[in-house]
Amino acid sequence: MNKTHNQKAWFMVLPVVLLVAFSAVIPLMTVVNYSVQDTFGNNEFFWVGLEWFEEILASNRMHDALGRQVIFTTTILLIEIPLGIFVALHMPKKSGFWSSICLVLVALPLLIPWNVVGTIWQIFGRIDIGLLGYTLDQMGIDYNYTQDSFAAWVTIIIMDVWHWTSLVVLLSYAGLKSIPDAYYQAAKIDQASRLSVFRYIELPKMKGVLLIAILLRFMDSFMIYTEPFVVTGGGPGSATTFLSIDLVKMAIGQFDLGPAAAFSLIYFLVILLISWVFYTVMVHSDKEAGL
Amino acid sequence: MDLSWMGWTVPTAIFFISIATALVIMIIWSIKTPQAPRVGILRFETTPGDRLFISLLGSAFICLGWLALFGAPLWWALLVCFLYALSVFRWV
Amino acid sequence: MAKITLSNLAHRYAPGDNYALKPMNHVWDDGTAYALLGPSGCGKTTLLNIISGLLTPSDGSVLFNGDDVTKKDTASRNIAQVFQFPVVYDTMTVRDNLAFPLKNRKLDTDYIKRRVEEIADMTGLTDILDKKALSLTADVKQKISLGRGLVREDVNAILFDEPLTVIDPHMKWQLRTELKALHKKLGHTMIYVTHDQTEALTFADKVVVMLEGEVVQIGTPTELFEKPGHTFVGYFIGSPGMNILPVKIKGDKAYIANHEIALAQGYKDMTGKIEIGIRPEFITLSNNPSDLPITIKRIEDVGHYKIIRAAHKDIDINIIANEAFEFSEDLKYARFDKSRTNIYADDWLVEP
Amino acid sequence: MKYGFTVIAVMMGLNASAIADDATTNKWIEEFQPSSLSKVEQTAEINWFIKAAEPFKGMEIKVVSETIATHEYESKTLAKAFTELTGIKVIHDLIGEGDVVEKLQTQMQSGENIYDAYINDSDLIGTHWRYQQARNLTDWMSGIGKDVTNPGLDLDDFIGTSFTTGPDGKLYQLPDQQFANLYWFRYDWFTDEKNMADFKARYGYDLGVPVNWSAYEDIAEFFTGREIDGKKVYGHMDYGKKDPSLGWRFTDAWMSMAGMGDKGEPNGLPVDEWGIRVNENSQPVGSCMARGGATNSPAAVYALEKYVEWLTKYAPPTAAGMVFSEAGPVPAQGNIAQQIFWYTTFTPDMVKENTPVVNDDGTPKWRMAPSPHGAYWSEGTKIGYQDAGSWTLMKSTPDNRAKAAWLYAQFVTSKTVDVKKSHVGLTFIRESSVQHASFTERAPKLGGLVEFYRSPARVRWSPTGTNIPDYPRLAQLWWQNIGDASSGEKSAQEALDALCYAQERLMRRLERTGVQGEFGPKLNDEQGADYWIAQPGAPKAKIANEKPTPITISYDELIKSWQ
Repeated sequence: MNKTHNQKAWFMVLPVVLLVAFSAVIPLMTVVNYSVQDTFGNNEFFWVGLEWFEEILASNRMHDALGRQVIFTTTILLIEIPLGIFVALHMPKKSGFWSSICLVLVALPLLIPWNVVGTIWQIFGRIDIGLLGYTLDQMGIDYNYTQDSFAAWVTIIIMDVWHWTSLVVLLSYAGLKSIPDAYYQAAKIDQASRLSVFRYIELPKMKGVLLIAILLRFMDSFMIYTEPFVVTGGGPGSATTFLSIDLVKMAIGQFDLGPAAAFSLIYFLVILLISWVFYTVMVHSDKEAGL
Repeated sequence: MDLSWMGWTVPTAIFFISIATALVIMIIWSIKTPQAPRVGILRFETTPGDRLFISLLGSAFICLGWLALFGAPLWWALLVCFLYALSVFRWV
Repeated sequence: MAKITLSNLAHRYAPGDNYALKPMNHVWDDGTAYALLGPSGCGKTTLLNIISGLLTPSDGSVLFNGDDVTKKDTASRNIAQVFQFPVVYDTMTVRDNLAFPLKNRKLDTDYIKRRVEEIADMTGLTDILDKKALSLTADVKQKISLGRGLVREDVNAILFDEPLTVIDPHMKWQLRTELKALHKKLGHTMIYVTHDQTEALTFADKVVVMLEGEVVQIGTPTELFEKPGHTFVGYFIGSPGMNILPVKIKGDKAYIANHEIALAQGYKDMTGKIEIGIRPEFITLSNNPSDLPITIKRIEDVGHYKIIRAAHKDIDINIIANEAFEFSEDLKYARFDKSRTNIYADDWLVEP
Repeated sequence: MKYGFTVIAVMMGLNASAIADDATTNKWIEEFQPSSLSKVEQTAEINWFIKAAEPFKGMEIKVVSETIATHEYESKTLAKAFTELTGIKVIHDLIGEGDVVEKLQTQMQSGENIYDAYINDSDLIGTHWRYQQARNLTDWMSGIGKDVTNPGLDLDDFIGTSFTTGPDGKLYQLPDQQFANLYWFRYDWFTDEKNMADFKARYGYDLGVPVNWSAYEDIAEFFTGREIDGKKVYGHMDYGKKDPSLGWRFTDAWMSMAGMGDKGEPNGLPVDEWGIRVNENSQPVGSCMARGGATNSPAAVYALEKYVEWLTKYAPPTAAGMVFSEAGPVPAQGNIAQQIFWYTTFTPDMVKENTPVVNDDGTPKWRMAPSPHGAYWSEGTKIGYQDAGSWTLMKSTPDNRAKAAWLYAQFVTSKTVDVKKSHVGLTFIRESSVQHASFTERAPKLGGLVEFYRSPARVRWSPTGTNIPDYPRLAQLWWQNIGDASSGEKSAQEALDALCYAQERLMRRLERTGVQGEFGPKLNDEQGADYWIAQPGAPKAKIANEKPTPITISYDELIKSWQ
């Protein structure tokens, strides 16, 4: 397993390294610098040490936002992944007119810009002019996402499910398409039930793409900002204030660069940790598969 | 080049210099004595680079945890981080 | 175990299409190992899928022991199939893989356990019964695949769809031998699809040669070798294939480009494309000017024998000589073994 | 050769502009009618601008303001006129109010010039005065900017300069548009015999303009759910989405209307409507009661509770999800009976013909009146909000760019254009425009706006004062904490405790860094709420009866007192 290293190859990637340095490392360094200082303008900075970190770690606002974030991400993963698989399983497998139509229909929500998604749902859910809100209201269901936390949560979750399940569907579908017919034939011969086919053939074969889907959905939903901000503005109260909404309020709204930088770093570390775990699990399981 | 907008301070400079130094040492080390990936207590293959990453990421969380539980200063947390990094390089 | 009857069977993938499988009537005996041999696209996989029930034929019917199973699904036909690429349930252990078809049929746990061990023993999987199937090599996976077929005692036939394609060459021979031995021991009806003649000839009791959706000959390896029913069979089987030379026939004489050759029997007058077929093994070089004059282009030594590449005028003729053969300048003629010479009209064998 | 071309080009250019001048000037003077100046005076003023702009010809400047009718007129028409007349190219960007502040803050943080001039609310006076990053216009006009200061500017004619003057007596911003926050109601419904009789029967007093919140509440209750002209109507309108604009509603005047702050005009002293107390040196010293502030005082709790209660009980159910700009036009749709806190900036929407709130003859069905006040309010306390969107020149803008921008700022506020601009946007800044005959003529169609501006009472409406050391940062704290209360997540007391704590925390940071020097916050030691409640003025002790006897007044009586 000893690999020989040719150091000259490094020069080939130098432009990329420089690009990454400018686009990622320098801003990150700046954030670290800001996180230990206070500023009120004029590029004047005042050293405060780890005060912001202590403040944020002790802040209920952060804990609550993190808690909501975890609940949100878990919920949408629990809905979108099974739902995406379910839809993918029921799409036509054979390439042709119907599968193309299905793919286009499924992909549509992904093509809509995020803020537009938010606007669509904000209007859709209104009880005076929105189709959804109006219908629910007419059905006698007490629905008002601007006042009722539960309704706000349901709205945002449905919106995210509507917007992003497609991604899971497309990835799962790609995974399913890669299963040779022979597997289904063998399963028929073995008299496997539909459930067994899913459990022992489709699911294992989709594992790779599903991990990617979960990772993508995790990262995206963990950083979700635009859609809930447009729909509920993080309210009612703080009911739908997720980490990023809180962060943006602090960074842009209050122009509190120091605390916002500290918040960003903690946020960054959490995402880095979870993504790293996902990544390791993925690579690890691939190795096990001998791929 | 005017870098005042980045708001540098001595501690952050030391922080980044330490990380850069660690990276340079790791690179030199891997050139001098190339090492094959090995499987440690986490039951998956790690290269020295992976171990550095695990050490740094873990240290970050150790420091955050220390801040949350005991508050500044972080001298003792840094000691814990150091021990943690050593054990990562030894066993992971 | 079953006798398989194909009655007026034919298949088109869509109405109006050409026949992927041309109408055929065959009876395949119980307990025999058949090989379906033919080039890619000749319809052998289609035929296999029709027998296994994965495909419903557009015309005719399939009978197992006289019962019409044309409309029955795969599971109720009680057949087993081993595919080109190993199909195993990756997340299961080898044991669970073998037990899977039995579990699905809700059989008794003790019986399943006993049966799985029996089959594992038979297929040499005992040592790895509790390993995950995922990490095994292709040949072992194919064995598991086979084992999953064999584990059912009532299985009517075992179908193989080019099962050795992804197996390392040195494992192929071994696996084939094991298969053959298993067949001898268990006596299942087996149908083995391949485009590799060696595989077909060494494995099968009877080889079914297909070409363009048609069965051109069913016979034992010897029959195929000695009396190919079709020029394709002659050409496809054997290395190098049968020499096919255009001739004119008059009674018991054949004329190759005006050179007369005596035949064993007399033939009626024939029209169309008439050819003489003779295997390189049955031509010898001679110094007798009454034989067919030839020019020798080169001699290839392939170990156990030598291939002599020759030509009569512009007609290529291959001759096989044994390894002790020594060439000499006066060997300028080719002698055909009269009893092994076949005559073909429009590619089909003509009986005298 | 090259030289020759240049000379010709220059000559032609000069020539062309010299010829164009008269025609262009005349064309624009036609646009700027009516005016408080004669056409001769207008020409003279325009000529002064042309001359003063000579050194900056060809320069391109960028200015920014929020998107309201007045600024749209400036951006589309006045900027074009200015460019054609002076040769200075003006890009007048229109963005949201919050975005303007954000851009301004970015310029303040980085010191980079983003816009050459800002029109931002005079609420920032305390901020500009303390950070000293905005140019002090008094010194500017007599110093660097002397050459480019219009001799006909007539600062005394501006009605809002008291809002843009710092405690040091210097002018920091030049008003460009001004609007107030008034009570708005459906005059036609209020004078309907049946409504009046029903109201009297139910509440025992006359339906009229509410003078106090008790009466407002009764009227809101009375109209909510009532059917008028076949439509279900609501007795109140407000907005409640967790959005920066939710904070404006409170920081603008809500608390002082309830009576939380001290007496004093334009703003309460030592405690203002944000609940922030200052010492005799104008240094903020606290926001919580423990330090002498009033942000979490009983009056503030009362104000917040009433806001939440009315929003949920009497406003349309969608109101809670709206922001300022969404809620503003709602009363014009014709199903709102009254609104306690209505921005006159929405007047242009409200007077459009063929809307449900305008009669066939073009007169409005509604009127505006002074907002009612809460149980803690007493005479001499600020009565409502009036904001002056004002020109601000930053020190980080290079001098010559600032000069060009200053010319444009004076142009769009000049007497030459102001009457016309006021007719378009209905946001008066000059006494000469308010008093102009054309408005006397138009007054009946404006529902009381002209009467309000002509009355001596108008000075009692004012923007955020100098108590606020950092408006942008402190304002952010409001909407978030108010949002917690409006959703019911926290009680009013808890939300306000958190708010005052957050305000003090920010002021402590300002104090620690010392960026605001001698004007910066200097927090009092905590002394306990009781100590401060015992002192005269705000914070005030809780009063037992927060719903005193309701009082109403007939609109026609009221309007007489304004004349």
